[in-house]
Amino acid sequence: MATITPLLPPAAGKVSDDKASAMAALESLLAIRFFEEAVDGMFARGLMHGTMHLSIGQEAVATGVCAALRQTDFITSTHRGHSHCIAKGADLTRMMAELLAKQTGYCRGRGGSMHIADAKTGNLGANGIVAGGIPIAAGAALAQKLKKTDNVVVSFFGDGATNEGAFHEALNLASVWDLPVIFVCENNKYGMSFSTAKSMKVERISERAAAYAMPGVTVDGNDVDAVYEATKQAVDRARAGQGPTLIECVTYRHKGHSKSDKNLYRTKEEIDFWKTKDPVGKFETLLIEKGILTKEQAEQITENVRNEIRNAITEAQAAPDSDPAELLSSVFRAVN
Amino acid sequence: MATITPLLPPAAGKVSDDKASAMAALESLLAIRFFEEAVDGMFARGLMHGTMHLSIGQEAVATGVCAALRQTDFITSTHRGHSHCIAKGADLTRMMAELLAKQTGYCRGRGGSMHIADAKTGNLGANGIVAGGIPIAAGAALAQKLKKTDNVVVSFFGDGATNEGAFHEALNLASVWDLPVIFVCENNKYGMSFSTAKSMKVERISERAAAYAMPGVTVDGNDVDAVYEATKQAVDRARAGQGPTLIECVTYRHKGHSKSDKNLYRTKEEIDFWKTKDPVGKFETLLIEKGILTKEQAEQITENVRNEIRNAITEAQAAPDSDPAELLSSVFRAVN
Amino acid sequence: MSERVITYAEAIREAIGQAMESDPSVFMLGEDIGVYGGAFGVSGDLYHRFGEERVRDTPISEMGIVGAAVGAALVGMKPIVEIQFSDFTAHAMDQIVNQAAKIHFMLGGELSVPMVLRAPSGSGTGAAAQHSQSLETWFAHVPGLKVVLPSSPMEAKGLLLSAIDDPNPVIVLEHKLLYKTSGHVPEEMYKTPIGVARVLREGKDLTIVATGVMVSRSLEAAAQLSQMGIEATVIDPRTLSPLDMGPINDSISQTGRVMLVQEAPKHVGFIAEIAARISEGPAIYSLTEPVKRLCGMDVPIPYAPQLEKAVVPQLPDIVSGAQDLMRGV
Amino acid sequence: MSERVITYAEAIREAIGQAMESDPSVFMLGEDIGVYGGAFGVSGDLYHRFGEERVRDTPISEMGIVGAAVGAALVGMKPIVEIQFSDFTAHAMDQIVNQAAKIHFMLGGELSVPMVLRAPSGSGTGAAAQHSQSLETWFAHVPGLKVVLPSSPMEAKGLLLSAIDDPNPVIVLEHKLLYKTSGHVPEEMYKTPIGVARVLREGKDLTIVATGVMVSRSLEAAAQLSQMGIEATVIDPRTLSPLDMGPINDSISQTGRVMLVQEAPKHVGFIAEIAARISEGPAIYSLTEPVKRLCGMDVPIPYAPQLEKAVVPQLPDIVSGAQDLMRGV
Ligand SMILES: Cc1ncc(C[n+]2csc(CCOP(=O)(O)OP(=O)(O)O)c2C)c(N)n1
Ligand SMILES: Cc1ncc(C[n+]2csc(CCOP(=O)(O)OP(=O)(O)O)c2C)c(N)n1
Ligand SMILES: [Mg+2]
Ligand SMILES: [Mg+2]
Repeated sequence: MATITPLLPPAAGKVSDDKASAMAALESLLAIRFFEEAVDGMFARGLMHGTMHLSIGQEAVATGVCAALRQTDFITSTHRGHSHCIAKGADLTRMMAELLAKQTGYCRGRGGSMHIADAKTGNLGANGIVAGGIPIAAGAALAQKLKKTDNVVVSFFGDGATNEGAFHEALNLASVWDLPVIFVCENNKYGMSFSTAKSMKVERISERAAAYAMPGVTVDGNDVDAVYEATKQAVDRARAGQGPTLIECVTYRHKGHSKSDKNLYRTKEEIDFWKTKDPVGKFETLLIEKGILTKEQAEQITENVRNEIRNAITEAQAAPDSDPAELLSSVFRAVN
Repeated sequence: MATITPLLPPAAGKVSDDKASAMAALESLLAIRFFEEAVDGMFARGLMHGTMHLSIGQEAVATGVCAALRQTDFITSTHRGHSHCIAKGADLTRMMAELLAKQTGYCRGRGGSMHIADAKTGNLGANGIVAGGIPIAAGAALAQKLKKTDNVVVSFFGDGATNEGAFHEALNLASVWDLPVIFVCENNKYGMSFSTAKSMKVERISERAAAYAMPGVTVDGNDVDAVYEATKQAVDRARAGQGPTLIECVTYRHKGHSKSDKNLYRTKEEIDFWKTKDPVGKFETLLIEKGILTKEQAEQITENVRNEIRNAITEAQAAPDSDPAELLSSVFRAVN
Repeated sequence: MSERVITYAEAIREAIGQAMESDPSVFMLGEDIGVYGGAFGVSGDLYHRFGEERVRDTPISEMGIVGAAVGAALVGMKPIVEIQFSDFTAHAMDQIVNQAAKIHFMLGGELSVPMVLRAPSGSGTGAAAQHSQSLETWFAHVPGLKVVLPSSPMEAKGLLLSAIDDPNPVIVLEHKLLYKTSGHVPEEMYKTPIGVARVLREGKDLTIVATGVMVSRSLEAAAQLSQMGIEATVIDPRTLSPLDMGPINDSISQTGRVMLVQEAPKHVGFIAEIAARISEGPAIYSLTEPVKRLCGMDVPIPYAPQLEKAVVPQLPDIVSGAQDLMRGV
Repeated sequence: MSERVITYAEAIREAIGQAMESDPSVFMLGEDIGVYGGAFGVSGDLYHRFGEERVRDTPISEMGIVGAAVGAALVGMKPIVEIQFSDFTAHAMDQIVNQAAKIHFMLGGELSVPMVLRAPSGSGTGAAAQHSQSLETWFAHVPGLKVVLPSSPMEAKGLLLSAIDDPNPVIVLEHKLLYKTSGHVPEEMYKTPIGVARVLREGKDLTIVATGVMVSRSLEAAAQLSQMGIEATVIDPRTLSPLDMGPINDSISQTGRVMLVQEAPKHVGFIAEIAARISEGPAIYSLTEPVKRLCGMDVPIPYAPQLEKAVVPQLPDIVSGAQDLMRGV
């Protein structure tokens, strides 16, 4: 079992103002980054199977959003879901075990990267279907309303997902039913190879909120504080029964869409430009500048997180492979 | 064969300013009204089968829209499609024959009210699936672009249809591809029993156009002139390659949703209020007031249209029933 | 004491009402199920009894509402979705098949989707090709879904109560022509087990296996056949997934002849699975005649009444099909 | 002269390129088919050859793009839609089934929908349950659709050219594992007829009928079996709808034994239709053993390589299945 300090909201103001909150956020950013760099490497060396979608460059979104959530809140995630999963508090070993197709993985090796879920931390699952999780999030939020809890649900999805009918139907339901759900669009400017400039005519995806008379905001998705603040507001609204919000987080993925991407659709200049806006380095620098952390403390955190990832790999590799014998009996939950 | 004078645009200005255009529009309004009153009656007397959805009260939409179209332009229609079909120029006898399940009907008795299409007048078909015709309209418009014609496509649909994913996906495609298509929403305030007040939070459906950076306008759907003018503008834009428009026509259906509707979801006062805004009477009165027609001429037109409908019924009733023997060979078009 | 007789629609409504009374996590959502009472009148007064929160009218967005049901089920609710016509499930196939059916398995077993999806199925109302399909084959083929086709008021209530109680997604395809048919239905809550076929009539000459509205039609046919001296066993699988072949195999071992009757188009339809299982044995050894399928024609359902009747098996078709089978033609 | 050998993906690309050259109404639309060249590299350089108008990248909206194809086809174009993974057709079932398949019939015959929908199908790439299904059963059951499953580069080109020429909607399910396999493909445009099965190998002992990727696997198995003295006929139906039973019946009349192999889950899968047709005769009279089906397990496709292999028939399964059939177990 390998975990990092759970995210927690600042006592007041920004994440970067509050030492405990800021340190946890830095851990989260680093854990996502190192986890994905590790799996990228293992993939390249043929140690991993299937395909996978990395969020390297997008870590501030999941981190900023989940800093505003409680463990009892829920999320739905995407094919590019490692960051959401980690930020919501998943066990890194079980995640790694899943990618390595182990019996101890979150899905017992049945799901892989695109299907990790974690009931304990309220992660209702990554999803291989673009926009597939959005109506599910609305439904989980409807359940909160019916059960009269004050939990909220966050649905993560990409820019490309907002062109799917599922996005439209789910936002409309959430709107007319005043559901406690926050729609978080990670606009990384491309849906696979197709740029938002070509896939939609709106300037900002948050403009689409108006079609549901729902607040829509656009924030710098590489800025933990900005993401946190927008989420906090939306969460407060949702908990107060005031309904959903659409938050667009503008960000960028440094890596290709998936392992088979030749990056023919974007320029080296564009990628390099965005690397200068790297959310992880940016947040670390900010904390040091603000005097929240010393450089040494930051290095220490970095080293600790690296170790956690190493542990996760070691533990996961030692686990037994997933077991074909139990497949047929696993399709249905047994009727009592 | 029973037809009415084809709709035609006014030489300039409003439909109600131009005698030929106005007379044709009045014929269209009356033909829709009398056709539907006739089938309503036949239905009640058990002479008709299946179900059907009447546009009584909504005649000005199809009439105003189609007055701005050429015969070579296309439409896609809905379950509530008689008005579109008639306004686009269909043969009333073949329509009536279809409802009577005759071999001479538009669909040879295979489709009935919800599936009438007419290749000759560019009617690509009514549709039993709410919003089903909207992506089809986008595709027909894409074909116009690829073939470099200057034809446009109009897609008719209801308020309820705008909550379907198909609406969203189709409007987005039309937007990003600058397609020559006009989306005409007949907002009759209810999708079956569910009011727009409950099914969406926007005040005006035309606000949804902004999600596709597309012009959106709302007009009085009981006013032929208003509908015509908005359509004309949109058609001009579309023919000029400037892309799609969403037009919301606010109107009301006097009858229930379908034959099995008990009208539990709206008040008698509301229905009565809207009957005072009847588009047919309103247009006739306007023409007489403006001196475009005399009362006598209007009565004459009314009588002529009534006769056409009577002819349609007589001719249709005399036709042979549709033939089961040809069914199996009708599923596929023969390969040359 | 005379037995209480209610309609199929009433039986369904009673099941839902009782489930909602006894379990606060049960709720309904669908188009026009509120004050309208449902397109086929199934939800009726439930809206007035349980209120708009638990009998939830939805905008027209099938994918969204099925997805919402999946999400609610994932966090412990027991949604019952009504899709107004089963044909519109075409819009929700992603949520049904790629989400609901797979989540329990694919996500490793911790989560599950205790959801019921009900939809009126079948032809016979002059509603034409987009409102008359029998799509059970699609669902029955998907691992992770249970599929039931109640053929009488009694089954309608009992199967639905089992479906609501099941921790897995269950597709309940009701038949439009059955809604107004009546039969005895106990007032108390009872469950008809999912995965158990029912033998409705026993006869020594041939075995008729029928689904949905074809069950009552086959029973009528069997009565007529009996007048002619032909005694048919009639079996209703009730559950298409999982499928109970036991009674079918047993009966064939007695009769040696089997006729499979479904409304859906013949080609690659559900009933082919029963033929396939027979062909794999052991029942094949008992056959004295080839298997006979009597199915819908491979055409979309037409509007005209005489066309619509022509494309699905009617009572006389079942009678003459059985006679042909007895004569070995 | 040596025969030209190209891959399955190249054969498909060549067919599309030739069709686009010879007919200006042919165009492609789909996600990432432009500069990216398609998720499986099928469209490749077509974008550069024909431009972005005719090789049209789309937003992620499967229902919309299939609907757009239907609309374009209705007014005389010949669209070829690529759905990135066949699993995502779940989003487009309304347009495929309720619109494309029914329009010609339901609207009375004047209009038709000459559209091709291509999609990569099947498991074997570690992409898990939502990216690995074999959904041919759904489409094959729908009147108004033609369904083809090319099993080699040669068929891929020939069947696709027939599909493009067909005035009706044709679903072409390609198999992901075949894209990189090679074989002889003539350079000229040729058509493999839709509705004609192919006998790939003749043997007297048993008949193997296989679809999709199971065809080549069955051929390999037949080669191994031959080493063991068992001679198998291998038949590829190629077209699931319409289905050509002639060669299958003929072969069974010679061998008396039949094994049906598909990747899709067994329950209510396409191959049951072949078993059903056999059970209805005449082939049933030739059987010396019950029919044997070798199919995917009734589970969603899992991610782990060993699990994924375990749930669909592999070469040794086919070999041992045939041996079992020969031994009558
Ligand atoms: C319904 C559906 N369509 C297409 C795909 C293939 N696909 C997977 S990810 C992806 C791009 C998604 O873009 P976006 O929503 O922007 O998310 P990002 O990958 O950029 O994080 C595509 C097309 C899919 N998985 N599901
Ligand atoms: C996909 C789909 N869902 C539901 C229905 C059932 N239905 C038919 S018409 C209708 C209401 C449509 O409302 P709207 O779009 O406003 O059109 P109107 O009937 O008011 O003209 C409904 C729910 C359908 N035919 N198709
Ligand atoms: Mg993106
Ligand atoms: Mg309406």
